[in-house]
Amino acid sequence: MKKDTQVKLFGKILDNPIIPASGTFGFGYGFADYYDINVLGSIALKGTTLNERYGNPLERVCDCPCGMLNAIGLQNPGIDVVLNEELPKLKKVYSKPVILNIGGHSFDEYIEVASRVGGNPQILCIELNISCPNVKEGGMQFGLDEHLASKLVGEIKKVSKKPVLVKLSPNVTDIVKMAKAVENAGADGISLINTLVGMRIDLNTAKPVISVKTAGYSGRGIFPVALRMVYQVYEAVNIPVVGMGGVSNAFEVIEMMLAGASAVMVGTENLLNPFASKEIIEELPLAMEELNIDSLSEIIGKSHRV
Amino acid sequence: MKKDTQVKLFGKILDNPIIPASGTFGFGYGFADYYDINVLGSIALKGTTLNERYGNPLERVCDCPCGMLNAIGLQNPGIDVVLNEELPKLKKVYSKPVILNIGGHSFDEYIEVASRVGGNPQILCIELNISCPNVKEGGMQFGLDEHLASKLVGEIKKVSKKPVLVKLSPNVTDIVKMAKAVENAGADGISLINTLVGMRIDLNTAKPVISVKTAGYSGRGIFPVALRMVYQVYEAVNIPVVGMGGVSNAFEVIEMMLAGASAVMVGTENLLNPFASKEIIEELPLAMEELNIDSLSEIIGKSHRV
Amino acid sequence: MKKEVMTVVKNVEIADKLYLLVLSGASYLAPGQFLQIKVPEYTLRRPFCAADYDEKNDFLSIIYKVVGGGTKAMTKFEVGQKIDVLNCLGNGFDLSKTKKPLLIGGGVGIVPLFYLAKELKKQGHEIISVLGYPCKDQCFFLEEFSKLGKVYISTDDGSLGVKGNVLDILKTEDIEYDEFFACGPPIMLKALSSWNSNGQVSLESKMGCGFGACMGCSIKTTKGYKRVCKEGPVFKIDEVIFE
Amino acid sequence: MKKEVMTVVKNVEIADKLYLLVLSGASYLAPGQFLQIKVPEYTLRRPFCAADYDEKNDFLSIIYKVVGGGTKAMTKFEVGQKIDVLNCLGNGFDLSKTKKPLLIGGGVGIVPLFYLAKELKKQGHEIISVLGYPCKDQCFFLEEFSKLGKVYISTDDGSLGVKGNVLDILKTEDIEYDEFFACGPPIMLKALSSWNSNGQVSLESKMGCGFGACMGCSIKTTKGYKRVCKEGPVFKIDEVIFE
Ligand SMILES: Cc1cc2nc3c(=O)[nH]c(=O)nc-3n(C[C@H](O)[C@H](O)[C@H](O)COP(=O)(O)OP(=O)(O)OC[C@H]3O[C@@H](n4cnc5c(N)ncnc54)[C@H](O)[C@@H]3O)c2cc1C
Ligand SMILES: Cc1cc2nc3c(=O)[nH]c(=O)nc-3n(C[C@H](O)[C@H](O)[C@H](O)COP(=O)(O)OP(=O)(O)OC[C@H]3O[C@@H](n4cnc5c(N)ncnc54)[C@H](O)[C@@H]3O)c2cc1C
Ligand SMILES: Cc1cc2nc3c(=O)[nH]c(=O)nc-3n(C[C@H](O)[C@H](O)[C@H](O)COP(=O)(O)O)c2cc1C
Ligand SMILES: Cc1cc2nc3c(=O)[nH]c(=O)nc-3n(C[C@H](O)[C@H](O)[C@H](O)COP(=O)(O)O)c2cc1C
Ligand code: FES
Ligand code: FES
Repeated sequence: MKKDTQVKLFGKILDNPIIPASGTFGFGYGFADYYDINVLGSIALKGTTLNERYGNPLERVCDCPCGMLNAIGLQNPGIDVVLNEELPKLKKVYSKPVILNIGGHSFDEYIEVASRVGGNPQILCIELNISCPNVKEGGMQFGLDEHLASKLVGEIKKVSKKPVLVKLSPNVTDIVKMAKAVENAGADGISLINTLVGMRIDLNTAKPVISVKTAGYSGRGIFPVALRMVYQVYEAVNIPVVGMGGVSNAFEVIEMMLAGASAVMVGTENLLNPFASKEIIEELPLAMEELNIDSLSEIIGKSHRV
Repeated sequence: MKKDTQVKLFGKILDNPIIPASGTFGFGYGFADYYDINVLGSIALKGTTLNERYGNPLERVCDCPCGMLNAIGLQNPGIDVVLNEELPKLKKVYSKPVILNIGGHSFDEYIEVASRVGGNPQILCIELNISCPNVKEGGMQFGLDEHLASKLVGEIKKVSKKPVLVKLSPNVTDIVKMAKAVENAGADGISLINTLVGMRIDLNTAKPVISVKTAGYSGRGIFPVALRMVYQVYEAVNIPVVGMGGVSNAFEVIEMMLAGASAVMVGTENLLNPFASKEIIEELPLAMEELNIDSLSEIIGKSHRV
Repeated sequence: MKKEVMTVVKNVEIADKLYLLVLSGASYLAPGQFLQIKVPEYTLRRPFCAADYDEKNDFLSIIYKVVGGGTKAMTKFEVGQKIDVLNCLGNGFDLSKTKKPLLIGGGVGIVPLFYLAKELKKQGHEIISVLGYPCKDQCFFLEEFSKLGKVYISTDDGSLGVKGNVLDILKTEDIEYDEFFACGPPIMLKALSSWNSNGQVSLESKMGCGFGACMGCSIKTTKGYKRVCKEGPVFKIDEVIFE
Repeated sequence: MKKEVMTVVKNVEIADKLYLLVLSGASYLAPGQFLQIKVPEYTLRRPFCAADYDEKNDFLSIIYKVVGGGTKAMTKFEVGQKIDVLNCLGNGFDLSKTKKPLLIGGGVGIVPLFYLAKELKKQGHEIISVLGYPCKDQCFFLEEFSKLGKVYISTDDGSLGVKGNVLDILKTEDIEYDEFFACGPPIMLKALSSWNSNGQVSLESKMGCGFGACMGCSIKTTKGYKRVCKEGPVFKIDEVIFE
């Protein structure tokens, strides 16, 4: 039987729920050398700030048995270059609307970036990253304090012509409180989770491997935490939830959707296997067959209803 | 060269830093059927409450790619049985002092348990579990609120004849704040981390696998988070830190100690391999040799000094 | 409990989603005891009863049904592959008191009864088995059981034997026995328990360790809390408190 | 970038903690390009330069030094084992402009220079190499380099050749060349850069992906930020901003 993998996000139909996560897919077009990226439901672009940024000093990635650490620190060419150069390059090889992930260090920077986006039709929504643990002067602070977060979301909503997906940090005592705060402030959707704060120490030098010591932990090891948060947030809010964190195969995509995800982002797995997102999309109908699922959109949040 | 694996905890010398973590080693004597458990530095006993408890309904454990979920809910025979039956049974096969882990649902229960412990010489210290995510009526609440936590620690210190090791929950925004709060309230040491709150959903039924839905996530997948918290807490407090979370080999023990752990607990790994703690103890001198370490006690917190 | 490295001798599908796995290098374990198999990419071991044990070759057989990720991954075990196993777990059936045993099995629960039947036969007992399967295509060990003694069969859809379940047989046929030995889905065991209380049942429960350390598998009994993996998996049916 | 399954043909220790790994089933990659090897139990792939490539057999050789957990685990690779590899990564050396090349290598950095030397020789160039090793026992490829042309050697402890490093040779010997090709520890490359600016260097950096997606490996250059894995690992030495 034909399997229906379509889902809806902010009124737009995605061919499937698979979206490479921000920071693990560059600005997308690089992967077009490896496969036809038009199979992807959408793409979340690398976190973009007002001005060009190099990010943190090396080393800024590190291995963990069940994932990786990163402290890139938002390397990106700045919003104007992204809008005027990167998006057009991507348009040549990807015909669908994408998710523009924005980062910042201050209210003003976030607001300025969001307002420059304008009504660009190539953009499905902006994803407001208030959870980057790798930027000293702000970033995650917004994601740890519900008052700061809702104030920021409120300001962004005033200037944004696009739906605003707010990306939450898992490094909080009460994720539900954060989710409700940003919903009340006008968020159109919530994506989670960003990375957990982690660390590794080099046994030979006894120093932290990462230059800035702590870093964001992502990959398979965070899946159970991510799933729990998606479940809890879905139950608490009335806006769509985009789930991510450690997803590495089609069964985990389905598990995220049962917990409440309207779409699922795949991050670290793209770095380990450049074909991961494509392969997951190909596995989806087979997994649906095995589990007797005909339509993905119908299973969103099903675990709350059985 | 002879490798020195001794460490000191609360004035007592442990032959090595390896301590099976609470809840993963029962009351210890069961493992004496498999090997001579006297090789262990110490043993942390299963969380003990005032009265006998069955815990949560089944299912209360579940697999994850990088670890496991548990929601045992503190099954134990109650403090009196532990003191009068379990400890004597353990004494026959283990000659060293052990760590009595206590759980509770109210101030009164914790205090009553702690006071019944008395000056029992078989007990090295009590470990105050204020971080169990699996007990509805209290447990973790104490570990998420610094005021509750410090109030509880203060009360326990009044009645306890033994050093008090306070076991913190990682499910907080600011672990350093929690650590400082319990240190100021008189804690003699801090152990961390307890489990992260996680979840899995059964794809066949669409229901959460665990009866009480969310559960504690432990095992290799939590190591980077645990290491980060041990590092941060060591830097902030002046009492010993006992590290745990996902430790599965001697190199990870050393990494925990470089981050600041005076001793290292091994949890989930004992369940996957009943000989794990013993094997790690055997590997330790070899790993020290490989890394040019002569004495373990000298490397405690070394990553803060290089 | 013994930690053993076993070698895959055979791993074949014997009915839809039902596999026979034969492992060599296994120590003797008693009927009703179980093992915990480490499956690559999975963390917790998966528990399985011994379906048969061949002392001459140290061969241990299990029959497993594919129900999720772990058992699906087990179908990839290749002949010659080394498997990390905890063997000789749990208590096993108590064969010391019965004079006239009756075996009652449902679905995959039939697995441990075959090894039990062979052992009982060896001890000189007559073997009577009441076996319930979902349907004819899912029947396994039928011939083997028939060779050992009398067999009554039920299937859910009536495609073989009596249409219904093992209780339907027990209530209509007048089978003589002093103690029964049962294994099967919880609903069957619960029904059995209200039908007759002189028997032993082998229970299942998700397991964290399999050797008594984690309390992941505890059940309530009339004699307090007991661990399926340690005090069980075999219990006297009248002790078990079915929820 | 090509995702390939390669088979281990050889994995032997050639000096203390230094291993030669030969893999079959590899596509052609250019000198200076690298591969990313998936090591069991480790998440991120480990990057290694091609030390040699044999087109007839599709054999790819790498030389790796055991420095941590991943490389230690690689010593367990068995002949016949299948390895998951990303091949043909990075840019490789630009051989189009040199008329009289000079190869300068330090430690494991000598690895990619051997393959480069063979390729340059094929193109008709005379090969002159300046190689720095920690000590005599850690020397590898010496004979091979000697067969290709003139070799200058330094060792840190003076156990072979000049006592000191490659700079000590370069500053005393008067070697004629138009462009150098260097690989070695950062400190050597930095020293080289202040000595002479007409050359190419192959850099190292911890890698998240190896194919340009994560920005984990970016360095600062005079022409902006560049990814070691994508725009590199070979850069013009005068472009690199050494920290
Ligand atoms: C003492 C004892 C003895 C036993 N003896 C036997 C025996 O002899 N024979 C026997 O067959 N069983 C036996 N069992 C039961 C057996 O242990 C379980 O069936 C087995 O552990 C299930 O493992 P699993 O990973 O396949 O499924 P589970 O551990 O139940 O995991 C299922 C998980 O897989 C996921 N999932 C579902 N479908 C898929 C899919 N298609 N692909 C990927 N993931 C999926 C689900 O989300 C679910 O979380 C016994 C159990 C016990 C306790
Ligand atoms: C483009 C490029 C080309 C390269 N080419 C080569 C090459 O040709 N040859 C070559 O040798 N290298 C080469 N390298 C370097 C090589 O990639 C690294 O040496 C390798 O990735 C190190 O992996 P590792 O896991 O052993 O060590 P790391 O990734 O550095 O990990 C070390 C970790 O292991 C832990 N550790 C330390 N000691 C031990 C121990 N004894 N047991 C367990 N854990 C321990 C430490 O805590 C540390 O965190 C290249 C690198 C790049 C970027
Ligand atoms: C190398 C790397 C870079 C990342 N950069 C960003 C970023 O720029 N913006 C952002 O919102 N998230 C960023 N993330 C977080 C991911 O988008 C994702 O939330 C997280 O990695 C969890 O998903 P995963 O486990 O599938 O990787 C980054 C993650 C990685 C591994
Ligand atoms: C099955 C199980 C039961 C546990 N029970 C307790 C307990 O009773 N008291 C407690 O303080 N911690 C308990 N824990 C937490 C562990 O002691 C430890 O903090 C945690 O599992 C992290 O370490 P690990 O990753 O090495 O397992 C339990 C953990 C598991 C897996
Ligand atoms: S499974 Fe751990 S006690 Fe039974
Ligand atoms: S390693 Fe990922 S961009 Fe270079």
